[in-house]
Amino acid sequence: MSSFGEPIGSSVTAADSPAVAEPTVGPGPDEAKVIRREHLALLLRSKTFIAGALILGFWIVCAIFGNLIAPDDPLRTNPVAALQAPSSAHLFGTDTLGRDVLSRVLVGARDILIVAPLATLLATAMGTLLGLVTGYFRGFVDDSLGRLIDAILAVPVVIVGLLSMVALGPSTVTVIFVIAVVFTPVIARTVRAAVLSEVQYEYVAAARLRNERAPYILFGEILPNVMGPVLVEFTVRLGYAIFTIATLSFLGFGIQPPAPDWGLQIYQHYGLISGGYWWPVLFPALAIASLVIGVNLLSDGISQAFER
Amino acid sequence: MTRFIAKRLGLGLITLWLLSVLVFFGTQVLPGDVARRILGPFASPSAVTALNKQLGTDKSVFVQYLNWITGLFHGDLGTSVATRTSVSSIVFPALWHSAKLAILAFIIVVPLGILGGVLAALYEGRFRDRLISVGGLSATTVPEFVWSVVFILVFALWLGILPSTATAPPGSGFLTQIEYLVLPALCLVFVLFGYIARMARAGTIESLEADYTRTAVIKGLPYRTVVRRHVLRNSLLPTIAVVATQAGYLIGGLVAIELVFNYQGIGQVLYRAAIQKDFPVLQSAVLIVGVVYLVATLLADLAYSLLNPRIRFESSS
Amino acid sequence: MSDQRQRQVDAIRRHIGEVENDLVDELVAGRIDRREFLRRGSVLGLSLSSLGVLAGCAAPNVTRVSPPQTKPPKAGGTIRTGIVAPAAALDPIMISDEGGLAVLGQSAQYLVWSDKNLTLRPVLAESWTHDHTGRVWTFKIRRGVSFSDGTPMTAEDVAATFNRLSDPKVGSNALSNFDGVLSKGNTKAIDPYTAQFTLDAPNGNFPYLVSSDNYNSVVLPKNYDGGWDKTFIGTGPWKLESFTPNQGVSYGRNPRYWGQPTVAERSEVTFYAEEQAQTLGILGNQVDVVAHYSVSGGRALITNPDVRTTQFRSSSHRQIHMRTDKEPFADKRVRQAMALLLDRRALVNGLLATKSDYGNDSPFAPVFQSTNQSVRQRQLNVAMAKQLLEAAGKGAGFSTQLLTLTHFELPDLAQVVQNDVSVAGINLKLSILDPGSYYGSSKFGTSPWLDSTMGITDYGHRGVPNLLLTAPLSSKGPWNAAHFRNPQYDQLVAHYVAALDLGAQRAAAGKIQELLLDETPVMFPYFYYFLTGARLNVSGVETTAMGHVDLSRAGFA
Amino acid sequence: MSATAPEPTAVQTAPALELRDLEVAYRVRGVWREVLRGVTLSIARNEAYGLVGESGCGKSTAAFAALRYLPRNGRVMSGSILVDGEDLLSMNESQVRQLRVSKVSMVYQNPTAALNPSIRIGDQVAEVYALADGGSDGSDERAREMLSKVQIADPASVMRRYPHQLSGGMNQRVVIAMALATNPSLLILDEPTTGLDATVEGEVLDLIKTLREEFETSLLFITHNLGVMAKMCERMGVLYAGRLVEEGPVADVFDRPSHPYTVGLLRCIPRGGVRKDKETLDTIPGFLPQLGADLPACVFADRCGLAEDICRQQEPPFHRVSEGHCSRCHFYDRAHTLPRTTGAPPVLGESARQEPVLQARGVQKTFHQEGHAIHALNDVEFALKEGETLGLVGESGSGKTTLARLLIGLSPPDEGSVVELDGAQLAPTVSKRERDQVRALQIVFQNPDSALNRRFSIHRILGRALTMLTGQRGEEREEHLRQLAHSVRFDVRLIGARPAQLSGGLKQRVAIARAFAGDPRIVVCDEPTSALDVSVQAAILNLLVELQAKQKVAYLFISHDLGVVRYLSDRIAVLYLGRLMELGPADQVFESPQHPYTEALASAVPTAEGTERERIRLVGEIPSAASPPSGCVFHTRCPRYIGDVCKTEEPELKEVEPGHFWRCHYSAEQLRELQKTPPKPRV
Repeated sequence: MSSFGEPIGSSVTAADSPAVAEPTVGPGPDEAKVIRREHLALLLRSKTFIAGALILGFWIVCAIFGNLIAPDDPLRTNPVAALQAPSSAHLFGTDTLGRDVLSRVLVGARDILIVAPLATLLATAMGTLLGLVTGYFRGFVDDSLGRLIDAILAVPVVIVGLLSMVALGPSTVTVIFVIAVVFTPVIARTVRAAVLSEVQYEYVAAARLRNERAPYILFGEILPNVMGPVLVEFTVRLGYAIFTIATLSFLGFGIQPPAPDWGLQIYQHYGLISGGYWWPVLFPALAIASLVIGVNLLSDGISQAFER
Repeated sequence: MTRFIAKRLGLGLITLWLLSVLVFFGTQVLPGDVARRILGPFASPSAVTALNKQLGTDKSVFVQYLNWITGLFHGDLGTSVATRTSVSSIVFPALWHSAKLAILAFIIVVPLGILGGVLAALYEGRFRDRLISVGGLSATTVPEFVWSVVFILVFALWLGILPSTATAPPGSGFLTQIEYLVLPALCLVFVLFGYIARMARAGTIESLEADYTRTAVIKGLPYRTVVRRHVLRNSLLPTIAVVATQAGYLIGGLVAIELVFNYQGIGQVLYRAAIQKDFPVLQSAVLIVGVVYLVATLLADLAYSLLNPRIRFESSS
Repeated sequence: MSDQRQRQVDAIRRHIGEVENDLVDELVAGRIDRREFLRRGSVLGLSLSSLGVLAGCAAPNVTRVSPPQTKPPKAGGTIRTGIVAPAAALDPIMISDEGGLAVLGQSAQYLVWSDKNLTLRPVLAESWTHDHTGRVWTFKIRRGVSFSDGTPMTAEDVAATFNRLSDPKVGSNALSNFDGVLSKGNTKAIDPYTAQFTLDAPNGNFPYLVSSDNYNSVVLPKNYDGGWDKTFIGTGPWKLESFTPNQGVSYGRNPRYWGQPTVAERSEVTFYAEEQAQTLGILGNQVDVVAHYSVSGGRALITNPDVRTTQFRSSSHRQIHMRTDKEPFADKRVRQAMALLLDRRALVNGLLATKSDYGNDSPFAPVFQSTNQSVRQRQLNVAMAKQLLEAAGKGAGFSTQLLTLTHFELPDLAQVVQNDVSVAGINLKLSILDPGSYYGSSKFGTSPWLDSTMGITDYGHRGVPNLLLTAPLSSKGPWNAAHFRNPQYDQLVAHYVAALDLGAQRAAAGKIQELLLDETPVMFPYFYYFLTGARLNVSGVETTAMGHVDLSRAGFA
Repeated sequence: MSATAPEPTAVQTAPALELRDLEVAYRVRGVWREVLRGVTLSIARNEAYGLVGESGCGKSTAAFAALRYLPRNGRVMSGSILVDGEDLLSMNESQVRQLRVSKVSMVYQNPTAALNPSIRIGDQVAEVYALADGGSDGSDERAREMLSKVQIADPASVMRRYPHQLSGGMNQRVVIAMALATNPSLLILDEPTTGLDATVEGEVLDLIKTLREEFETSLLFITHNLGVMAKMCERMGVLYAGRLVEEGPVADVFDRPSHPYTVGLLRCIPRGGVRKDKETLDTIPGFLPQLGADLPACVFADRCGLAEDICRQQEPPFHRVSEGHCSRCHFYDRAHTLPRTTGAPPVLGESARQEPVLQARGVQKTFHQEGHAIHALNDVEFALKEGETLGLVGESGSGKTTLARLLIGLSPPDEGSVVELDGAQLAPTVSKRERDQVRALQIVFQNPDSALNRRFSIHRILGRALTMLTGQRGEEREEHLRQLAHSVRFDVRLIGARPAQLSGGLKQRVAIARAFAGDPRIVVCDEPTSALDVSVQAAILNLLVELQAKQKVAYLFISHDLGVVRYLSDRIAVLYLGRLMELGPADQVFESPQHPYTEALASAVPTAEGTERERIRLVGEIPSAASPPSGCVFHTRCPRYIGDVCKTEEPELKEVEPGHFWRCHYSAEQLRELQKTPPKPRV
């Protein structure tokens, strides 16, 4: 109610009030391109973005051309040559089955870089849908769905993952599904908040005043305006997805052998570090860390650019 | 105020009920036969059927659900089919273990996180900010087991200054227990820091840009005073809520850490229960974790509204 | 040999039965070495004293095995032992896992102890004899033994214990051992210190079934009715101090113990959910002993200077079954080819770091004395494998699923197998389940384990091959995942089980081994050693391949 | 009024504030954009200096520069700022702080946001004293005094409260108290009353006036409202595009504006009770230049009707028009001859049909919050004839907007309320209404930024509206769309642009076009111009009139600006606490006799002529709609309060003159008599 009250009045001097000033742009359709170009320029000037892009880029290359880059077949076991320390022959040493760790780390990027984005994308799609609906139709729908979301959120991610993996049997598809299920509520929350502030805007009322049906208002009118938060949320979630997938693999419920998945490699070898066999653990660990950090730098850069 | 609490409690209960349904029927789809799981693959079928009857795991799902719920109302969490001991005797000690770890971690990370977040906010966009927020976020999203493994490698095995497991020998004193918990707690600190810092940062930036901060500056208050008196007061409120929501993760989300450090926390209980198809433990444990989470968030909301006059008075007037 | 000695020998030989005399002849003839003589003799119930005398007539060329010389440990102290956490309730009747039996063995005891060389030592039984058919076995029960609660132990308790275990209604875990051997009510207490077993069929190896090898058979009070994990009642050297589920047990000396008091003052047993954690535990000096570790989880210990590893052969192994009734393995040539593609050398030296014997695709592990050594060992032979596949019309290779479970090195083994067979264009798709899902109901039709085309299953140690010959391979075997139906085989197995003297057993074994090599329903890649780790200052720990750990003589240097 | 304030005598000491060639720029998306382009002005002691100008002209920037408090992306490029003769730019941080403590302070709009939500009022005020004299203990005491100085009835209790518990007006008093606490030599007021209700605004302005005389403070008063300016200041400056284009004594400037821009501004606002049928409002062609845009030598040349080549080639000097009155225009002497941009008013022929298009009877609206009911609207009734404009005035909480939303069907009225379109009862919510009913009844919202989907092109916004309301498709629709754009004077070439790329005026035109897409019979205008600059406002008002003339559309025109309402409306309805207080022909409502509330309302409005009648003070705050006063809801504040009768019984809405209704116990005659003299203030 309050938001429809008396003139907010701030708009009168909005243009030169000291919170970061925006120009009142005069007419000229090409201005849109200009703004977009300026955004891009800003992105390219942000060091964090560049750094993130480079790291992520590297892993993407590995994911695609891994088998070409890899000095060795990441799957070829050679038990006799097990656990050889890093040497010129094997820069990162070999694992318990005598496989080349370097090759496995390089190729290992593939699974996670397929699974994580897919899962996050799915989660973002479902979460956005849920967020739109709960944010727009308040009342019963919102309440009941809200409760459900709470219920899901009340269980730690790993546990939900664990249960579903045990229930559905470990497989890449399951991983994607699980991550999606687990992240949907979180994203839904963010989107819902964004939607709540959108419906305050009168363009929504205006849409109703020309007899628009709810679906159009949701997807046609509101959705485009909450894409910003959604994008940022996606990049952030991507980081967490990698986190969760790795954890599931580490618990033996994620990506399955013989896939050279990083979390899996750590799971299979972390008991060995005590025996001085640190290489089959450390390198995958570093790989995960670098990828995650890369993604975060990227998302940070993006959100910076759009905040400005 | 009381209205508010009552409302939140009511909602909490509904959520709990939903959770119980989710959990129960969720666990029912887990494959594998309970008695078979207990007796092992090579036990004779007759033995298995006998045990299933004895455990009541041959009844229909709904009957089992009702039994479970009625049990809960009588404070009976059920009996572990794996260890044949009462679930409470397994879950509550584990809960206490996890709590100890969580508390230690909190004591370290909350001040650190807030400090970091506020610093980042004050230097928004500069290097320090990027360092803290990106570094923090990364530390957060690097899986905790990666940290655990690295820390054990360094502190327990190379330097040999800290124990590699978290369970202190029975009857050991307070300090010894702390000593054993330091490493896992450290992992948690790494995992939580970025998260809390991020929130503190957001809140601080928001109130730094608020009009009332401008007023304070224009009053001529020294910058420190402005930050201390006017900014933090408002900016740290949201952080409280966030910290609380982490309780859920801390109690039960730590499977990996607890496994690596062989710590008998609720996380490991859940993990083993899942592996062993120990439904009673699994269901009750998950539910309890849920309760912890909801209570924590409720408390957070209360604290939030108590510290925040806007809510305090609106609900009272 | 001196006349006086010769007289003793004759005196003994006059009292002992036919089978025993054959054994002595074999020894004299040098057909068996002294160690095997002792082992067999113990089974047949010859007293250790007379065995010692008779052993004297062994052929001079036989080398004597001398036990490793370590100076005895000092009394006192608390010995801290890490074991794999018991998977289920601590109920002697139900226990089915290593962790469980390890705990069981601390405070409870068996009639007979089967040591790591599979030699039987009397514990609660002082001696035992059998009739000429080998159907009726009579055990003399030790006097002056009482349970930890003070009640004296008699043959009554023994009888009650075994009738309980063989009662299908109780559904004990030992049923599979007694199935077709001992039925409910056939164990009687003739007098307070004599217990008699009347078997369903003759069985030359029966004493193993009342030994620690049949780990559920600890003697419990006749009125026992559940709740063991409250009391840990038994006749053993240790007495329960405190027990925390999922965490551990601590013991003190049992003041009523009939034998020598324990060396160490106290004993703390810690449960580890993950072998990895256990390894870190001993390296981080959280425990002094790890009762049992695997190469996959404890590789770090093998090379670690602070830890002494003791090892001995066991019959623990992995079975890689192939559905004989289904493509692509219906043709035995394909199965042979698979077995020929396995690089066992790489497995033993790499995967198991040489801590293992070679498997020869039959349950006859080198550790069993009945195993027929004359059967040739199957070797890696890719060329022949390809020919066989060619002949079977699978020259182009094929693709199928390989199922296994997350358990020790099994996933690794699966990956190696996958890799080994790939050279013949065979593409195995791995599917790795958690144990619960893998075994499912353990009934045909509702168990991935028993229904899979190809799968890898873990089999624990057994003192005698009997169960391993029947359950997984005989036509009616409950664990016959290979769906192997071969009347000839069933017949041979029956002969083997009935055979009382070693010669006959070896002969039967030979035939079985040859048949299995030809049919290859199941691949037995290796029988791995039992490894125990202890910190250098600890000695006197005795473990068995079954997973028992006897800490009564363990202490610090 | 200028008589009351001391005439700026020859400055004996340094001026309170002096800006010299001040140039300030903001860095936006990596580019430095000029906001102030060499502003020079000086404010003598005890002088009230006003700064007018439209959005983006740099008013506030100048103000904040005077405190050396620029946004993170702002920077002083050149020039100097002197406060009491001290150079602000050469000071170090602590000196600046001292200056803020003792010499300069500031009050700006949206007071509730300006106070810290989680600190008690008392502490926030006391803080200032604690600061001024190193945390002395008496600060609470002095805070209380100060609060009573700003005419807060019960300072003690207010001090214990939090900002969100006080009304906007009350908070503004607190802010002012804080600002004046340390008796500064310069007080900067940046739109201090924007967003406050008329009556409250009047009070605050009076307060400021009295206080500044008491404290002998110089004022820098920034506003876009010329009326306020006339009321408050002696001298004024007109800012345009970061340039001071005219400066002089307020009276002079208003009488003899000597810069085309000033002339334009003054012509834009409806003054002296002009009506839409008498004359059109003049407008200023073109757009406000955007921040940091390249401008000709004379920054106004592009929009100036008098501009010649010289204006673009050489920058006009600051010509002296008269004593202290200067203009930066080559043709300052004939600035007033600036040609009008708009022609004669359109002919608004009386509609033939007498029966109303829209008929509202017994309209009720009740909100339920945390249990207790709030009666936002109470038995409201009116009729709207074809082609007529009904002005709806009232303060916040009076229910104006609620009524609007309810009519167009965004929120349903209570049971029993009657809203008829052409005699047919309308469904409570829009989704249940016929398409023809929906298209017949449209709205223009206050804030086009909020009302237009910022992601869509204008083409899509209007196109969609046409499709939905008229069902047109394809070329037919395109054709109609072009007509529509043309009818609201929207350049078709901009049809592809997005709202963010358009100026506020253009956006509002689009919003209007959208409302007219389905040839509506009635358009509800909810504060359609209050977010716009005066020059733009004029254009929009003209447009509305023009459209009405063309299409015989009826307006329900909601505004808090009585001037605008009066200009546009045929009849006026006055709402107070959800009740219709007065309803009648525009002129009658504005002339005596009028309802006491209307009387007070009207008297509170400052007019550009500065010749306002004695303002009637309303005591206390607007009661909350949750617990309205008994009897006549206005009795608690009524300046013509009779006695218990007002407390006990609620007056009927009675027809006092033909077509003129009000809700008061007085008769027309009684009030006509009374209103010859201003009421004596109630206590």
